[in-house]
Amino acid sequence: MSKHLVRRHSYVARVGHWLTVFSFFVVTLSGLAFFFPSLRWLTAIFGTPQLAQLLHPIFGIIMILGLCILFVKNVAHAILDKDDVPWFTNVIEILKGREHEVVEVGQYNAGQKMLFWTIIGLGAVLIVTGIIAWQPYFAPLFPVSVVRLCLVLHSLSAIALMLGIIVHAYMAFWYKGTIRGMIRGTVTRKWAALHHPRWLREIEKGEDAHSSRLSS
Amino acid sequence: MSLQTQDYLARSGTNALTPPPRARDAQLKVAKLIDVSICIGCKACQVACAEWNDLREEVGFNVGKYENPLNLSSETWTVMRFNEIEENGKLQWLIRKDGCMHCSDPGCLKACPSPGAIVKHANGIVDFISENCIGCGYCVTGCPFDVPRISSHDKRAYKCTLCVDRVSVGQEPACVKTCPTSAIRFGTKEDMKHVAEERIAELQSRGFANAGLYDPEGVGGTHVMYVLHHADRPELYNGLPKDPKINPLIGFWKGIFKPLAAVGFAVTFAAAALHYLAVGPIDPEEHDEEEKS
Amino acid sequence: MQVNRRQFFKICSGGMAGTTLAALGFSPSEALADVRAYKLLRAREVRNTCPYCSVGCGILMYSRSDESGNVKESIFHIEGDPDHPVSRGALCPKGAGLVGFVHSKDRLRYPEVREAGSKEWKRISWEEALERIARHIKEDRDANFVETNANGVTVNRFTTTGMFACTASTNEVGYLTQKFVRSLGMVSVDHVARI
Amino acid sequence: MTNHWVDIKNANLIVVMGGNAAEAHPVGFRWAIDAKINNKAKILVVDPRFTRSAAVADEHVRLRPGTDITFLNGVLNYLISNDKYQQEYVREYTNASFLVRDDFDFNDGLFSGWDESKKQYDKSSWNYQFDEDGYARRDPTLMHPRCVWNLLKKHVSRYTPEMVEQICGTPQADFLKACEMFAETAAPDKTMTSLYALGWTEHTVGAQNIRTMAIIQLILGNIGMPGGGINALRGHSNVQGLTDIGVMATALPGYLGLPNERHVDLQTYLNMSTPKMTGRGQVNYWGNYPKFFISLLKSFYGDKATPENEFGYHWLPKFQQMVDAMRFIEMTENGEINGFLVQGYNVVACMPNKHKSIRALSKLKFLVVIDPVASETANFWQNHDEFNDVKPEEIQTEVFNLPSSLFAEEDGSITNSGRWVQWHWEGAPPPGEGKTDSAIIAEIMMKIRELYEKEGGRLPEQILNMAWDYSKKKHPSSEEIIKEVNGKALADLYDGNGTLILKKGQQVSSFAQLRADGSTACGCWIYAGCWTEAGNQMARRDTADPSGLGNMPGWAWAWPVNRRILYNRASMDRNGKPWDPKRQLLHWDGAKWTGYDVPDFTAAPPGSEVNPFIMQQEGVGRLFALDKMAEGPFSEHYEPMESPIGTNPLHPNVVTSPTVRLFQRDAAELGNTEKFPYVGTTYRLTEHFHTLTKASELNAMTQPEAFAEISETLAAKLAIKSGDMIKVTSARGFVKVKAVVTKRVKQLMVNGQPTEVVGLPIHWGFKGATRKGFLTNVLTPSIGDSNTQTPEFKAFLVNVERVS
Repeated sequence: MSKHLVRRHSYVARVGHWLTVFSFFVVTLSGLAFFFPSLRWLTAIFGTPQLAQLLHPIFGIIMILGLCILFVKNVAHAILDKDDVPWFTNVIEILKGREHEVVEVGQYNAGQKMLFWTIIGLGAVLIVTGIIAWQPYFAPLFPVSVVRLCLVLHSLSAIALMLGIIVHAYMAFWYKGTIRGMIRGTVTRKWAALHHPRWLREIEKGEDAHSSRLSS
Repeated sequence: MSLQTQDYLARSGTNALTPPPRARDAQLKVAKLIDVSICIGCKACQVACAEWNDLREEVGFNVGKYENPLNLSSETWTVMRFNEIEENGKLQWLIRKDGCMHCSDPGCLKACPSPGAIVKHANGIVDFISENCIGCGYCVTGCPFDVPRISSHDKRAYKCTLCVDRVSVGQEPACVKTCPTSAIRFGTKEDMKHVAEERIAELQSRGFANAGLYDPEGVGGTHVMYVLHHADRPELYNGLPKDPKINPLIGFWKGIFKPLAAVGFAVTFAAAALHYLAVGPIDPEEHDEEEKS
Repeated sequence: MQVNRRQFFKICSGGMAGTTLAALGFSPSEALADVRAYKLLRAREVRNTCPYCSVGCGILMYSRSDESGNVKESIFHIEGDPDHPVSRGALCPKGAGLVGFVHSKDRLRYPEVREAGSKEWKRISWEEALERIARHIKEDRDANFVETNANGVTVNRFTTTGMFACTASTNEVGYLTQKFVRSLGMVSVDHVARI
Repeated sequence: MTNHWVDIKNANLIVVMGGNAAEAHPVGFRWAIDAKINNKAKILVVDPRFTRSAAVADEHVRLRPGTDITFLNGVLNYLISNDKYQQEYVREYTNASFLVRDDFDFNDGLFSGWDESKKQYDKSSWNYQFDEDGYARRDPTLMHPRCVWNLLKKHVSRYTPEMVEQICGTPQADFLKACEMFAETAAPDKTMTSLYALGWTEHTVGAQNIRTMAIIQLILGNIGMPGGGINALRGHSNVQGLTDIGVMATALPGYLGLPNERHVDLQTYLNMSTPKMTGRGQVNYWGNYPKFFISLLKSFYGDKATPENEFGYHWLPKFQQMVDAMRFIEMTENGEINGFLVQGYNVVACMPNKHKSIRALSKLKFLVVIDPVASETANFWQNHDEFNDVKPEEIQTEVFNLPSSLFAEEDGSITNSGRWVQWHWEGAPPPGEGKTDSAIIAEIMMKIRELYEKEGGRLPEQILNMAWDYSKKKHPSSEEIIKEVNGKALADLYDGNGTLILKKGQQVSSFAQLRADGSTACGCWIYAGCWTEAGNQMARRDTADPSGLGNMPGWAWAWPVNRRILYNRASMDRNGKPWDPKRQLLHWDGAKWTGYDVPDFTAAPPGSEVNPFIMQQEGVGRLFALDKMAEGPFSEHYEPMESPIGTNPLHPNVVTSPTVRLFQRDAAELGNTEKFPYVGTTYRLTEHFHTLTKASELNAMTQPEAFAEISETLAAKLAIKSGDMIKVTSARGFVKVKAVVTKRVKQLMVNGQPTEVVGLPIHWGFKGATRKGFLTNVLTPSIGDSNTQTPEFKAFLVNVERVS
């Protein structure tokens, strides 16, 4: 491992992430067009609105597959524990950009963990409600009242997810150096030391053990 | 295909701020009146509907009742529903022609996300413009009468058009014309209400004290109305809803939720922007330098 | 008065559609684009009587073509005749589905024979069919004709070939059939009225 | 129908019994609904099942299939004993006052004259007492013990409400409610119409069912009245026309009879066929029989018919016994028939006991089927598993299938139930190589002629002398044929005053112009007037209704002479005052009767002794049928041949009709309650027309598969749920159908025992667009009415099992 860089995301995790991102954009654009008819023009990227309707659930499933990968890869690190308590108590300071001063974050901070569970939760709701409301294949199998509830829940969760993703993307944008981690898989040690010092220490501990093993 | 005409009173997926051109609304409202008390359930309306509209449902099976086709479908726009009730030793065979009610406040139109896929004509007819339909099925969930059906072949929504192609050249709908016992009538809504009054008076004189007109307020009235001998209990007629309304969930979904969501997006974006302006980026490189300095 | 109604109908469906459209809530030029095109506009309209029950409802049959020489006409729509005093345009489900009967998949299209003991139909020409049928009838008549009975009364009959007639066919076909059977001396004759 | 469809709107009570008008004639039934809405009429449905007619009726009363006479005689008993009849009408216009021979009697189920060894009646005692001039004796006071009225009263007195309940299973309260409804129309200004169909005719006592209602209608004064009458709702679109044209074993056009062996020559035939006047000063219109018959012979044989050769009389076949449909099938099964031509008649589906029909057809040498669609009859030799379990290789019948036109592909006229003869026009040619029916008949005819001309044979002149003067001999046009049917003058015709009525060659305008001397030709006298010098009357389309009573005299043409309501003179009293001023059809204008309908009368002025029923020898309606019926002059309840009670509570020694038509072989195929405990009955549904509409996908969609209707009690007993497959068996065979468990069929208490009815619609088979299924007529017995030989389709015994 390089002197400046540490590996943060495996290849599989990155593929999972970008697969999710891509399909999220596709379903979001079509979904938004279904939700806000004034945005009907968004469906033009699929060719026709009918194609958008056809592809929306399919990309939805792809997005859920991506999410599954992310879930498997990250679930172990996403459990909230007592080390996360200070993060909550200092959330204002964190928003002011002084996270590194007030908490010592591990692999993920509490906000990321919460976002993780939110996305997973909303994803689960979306896939279940989406399948139930999927015309003309599954919806006719359910009572109209169930389908109706599912459609409303689906749009509620979708909006919530979009808002969550906006926050997520903004955070990535705000913490410079984050995005390259998801593209190239590595982050700078500086970045890690700043945002995830506890995690960096653990990594470095591992590296030391590794190199001492090598040297011995 | 024109998407707008001056004769649409409402058009799905169309912003209230930019309604369809609708100056020509000083028009006679049409209505179909179905008098179940003289309906013999012969299914002539079903056949005439299929014939005129060139629909062919698959030949099905008998499942122990008279209904066939068993339910509405993309190829069956109207079905007779039969119900046997026995009260005080008197048997009644209640038969109701089921199909689109052409609501004045159509739940399907409200739920539809596709601009111009569902329109309400100035004469009251609610029609699906299939060209614009995307097959999402939202109309199915918006309808208080469980009428629209999505075709599994072409994935578009279908229902009774009130034979808009016939009405538009001055003819009556096919089912109305064919009805052997005049149980289905057609005319202006005012006239049909008047016909209904006479029928109700006649039914009351025959001992049906609760005879009445079914023109439910909850959906703003309908352009397909029923004369019922038991208007106090419409559910006897194979589950005709007593007080149909567009489900509040639809109201929320297509009503307040949309601006709320829009505001949500705006607020989120604004918050992010303002936050960025206030706090600025956190760049590990700069940080390093800051610390160094 | 029939002419009046027919003229009115043609006018309605054709040139003056606009008036009606406006009255019933459509603006002509644009609304037509949004509703299905009216399919009877220039179809040939022919009057007939429903062939099922004996109410005798009037029907209007619509066929494609203006009877020009190059077209084989085909009926594509049938609905009630509003002038008819009994039916006033109404048709029951049987009558409303008449076009399905006209175009039934079970319609016969050419003469066929099923030979004795065979398991299938064989297409034959009209000439062959008529030839064989006439021969059968003649042979049977010549073999079994009775000129006089035991008492010497002239009876001129033959019972061994019979005919059942159709009650959906016209009076004219009925009369022709009556002449046909009696001219052969046939007495084994009946029609569906008995049933 | 004595009246017609639109006229139903004038009724005050519509009795739907022996039929199911809403279901079988929905558009005709619109006028019943019209009466209900606009005339405050009531609808009474008397039916074993709660039908679609019952769904919109004011009252529905149940009875057991096959017990209509009991019910109606019960009604008669009620009306007579409660003085609910129209007295003046009964006295003046019926034979109530006529005295019946002293040796006429009815005893323990049998009328006088029964010959047990011959199993038939000597009907000589079933007649009036005649005076020295040959006219029937009368007692207008109706006091004489031998007058028809008192005999009728006595005959029906046994039909008490208790007896009705015992035999019909109709609760007394329901029965009395119905009686009260009937009774209301005894008022002169109230009418009842009777709408019946095959629910009455398809019984062993079918004709007597109708007679019983006719008696009721006569005593209520409802015959000849707008909104009244006895109205047969004929089954098929032109069953009326084909009957008028007489395409039947022993008939000729216009209800003339085919000569039989006793009619050794023309004069004998005419003498025996022309009825004698039995009432002083009456019309006895059938006295004109020779005019009609000679005109027919002139139509048949043209110039070849001369006075010298008795107008070709001997070219007509003379029958020995009536070979009607049922006897024909029986004879075919016996191997007595070699050839069979079937024109649009689905024999296998329509005749009772389908297995018998298949056995019969299998014995034929050749079968010719002329049909627009593939029928079970043409395909009877095909194996369709249990639906048609035959071995084709064993069937030696040569079968021809000739494609014919259907209604849309021909010009011509058909006659509706109200006797309206309506013209229709061709809209397209038949598909493929199809030909019109008339072309097919004509081509076969021409082929046979060719053979006889070339080769000779037995009596070729019978064939060659039949007039065939059509411009296209192989394709006679409908216009030419119907003009021939209408008839024309063969010489200049003058009336009694020497005024020229018609020039030679002109179309006659009425049967009154026909002559017995060979100077007129007419193919069917009652159709005279349908195509006159003024043109095609059947194509008229004037919808004007000057009377407001719905007669529409300018629409098409009704036989006879465009008369819309038969016996319309009876709508007024003897002095010409209408029984109900709101329903005045005719009035006397000082010289003749005139008005909104063509008078069914002569020019006899008001107050004359001429009675209104001018076709009758005595001019009145017959409560007592003389010798016209096989079972007796009054109607009597006889159990169906397969009776669920096995006895007749009225006379246990005579359970079933003594005169019933039953062949020996078929008697062996009758069942009893031990094996077949339930009453089966067959019927039509509104979605289908017999087995025709199953060829149409549009109709197949609406009732795709065979079913049977059973009561909730029977379903519970046999553990059957709606939608289960059940097996219905009779002594003739079995069918498997879906079960429809319904409240509309109910258990009845008959003769003290619970009786279940199994309803069996008839519309499916092994051909067509519907689900493949059994022909319901597998189950029905081959038994006929003794007057009409119509098979019993409405009451027989079955068993029901669930098919697991």
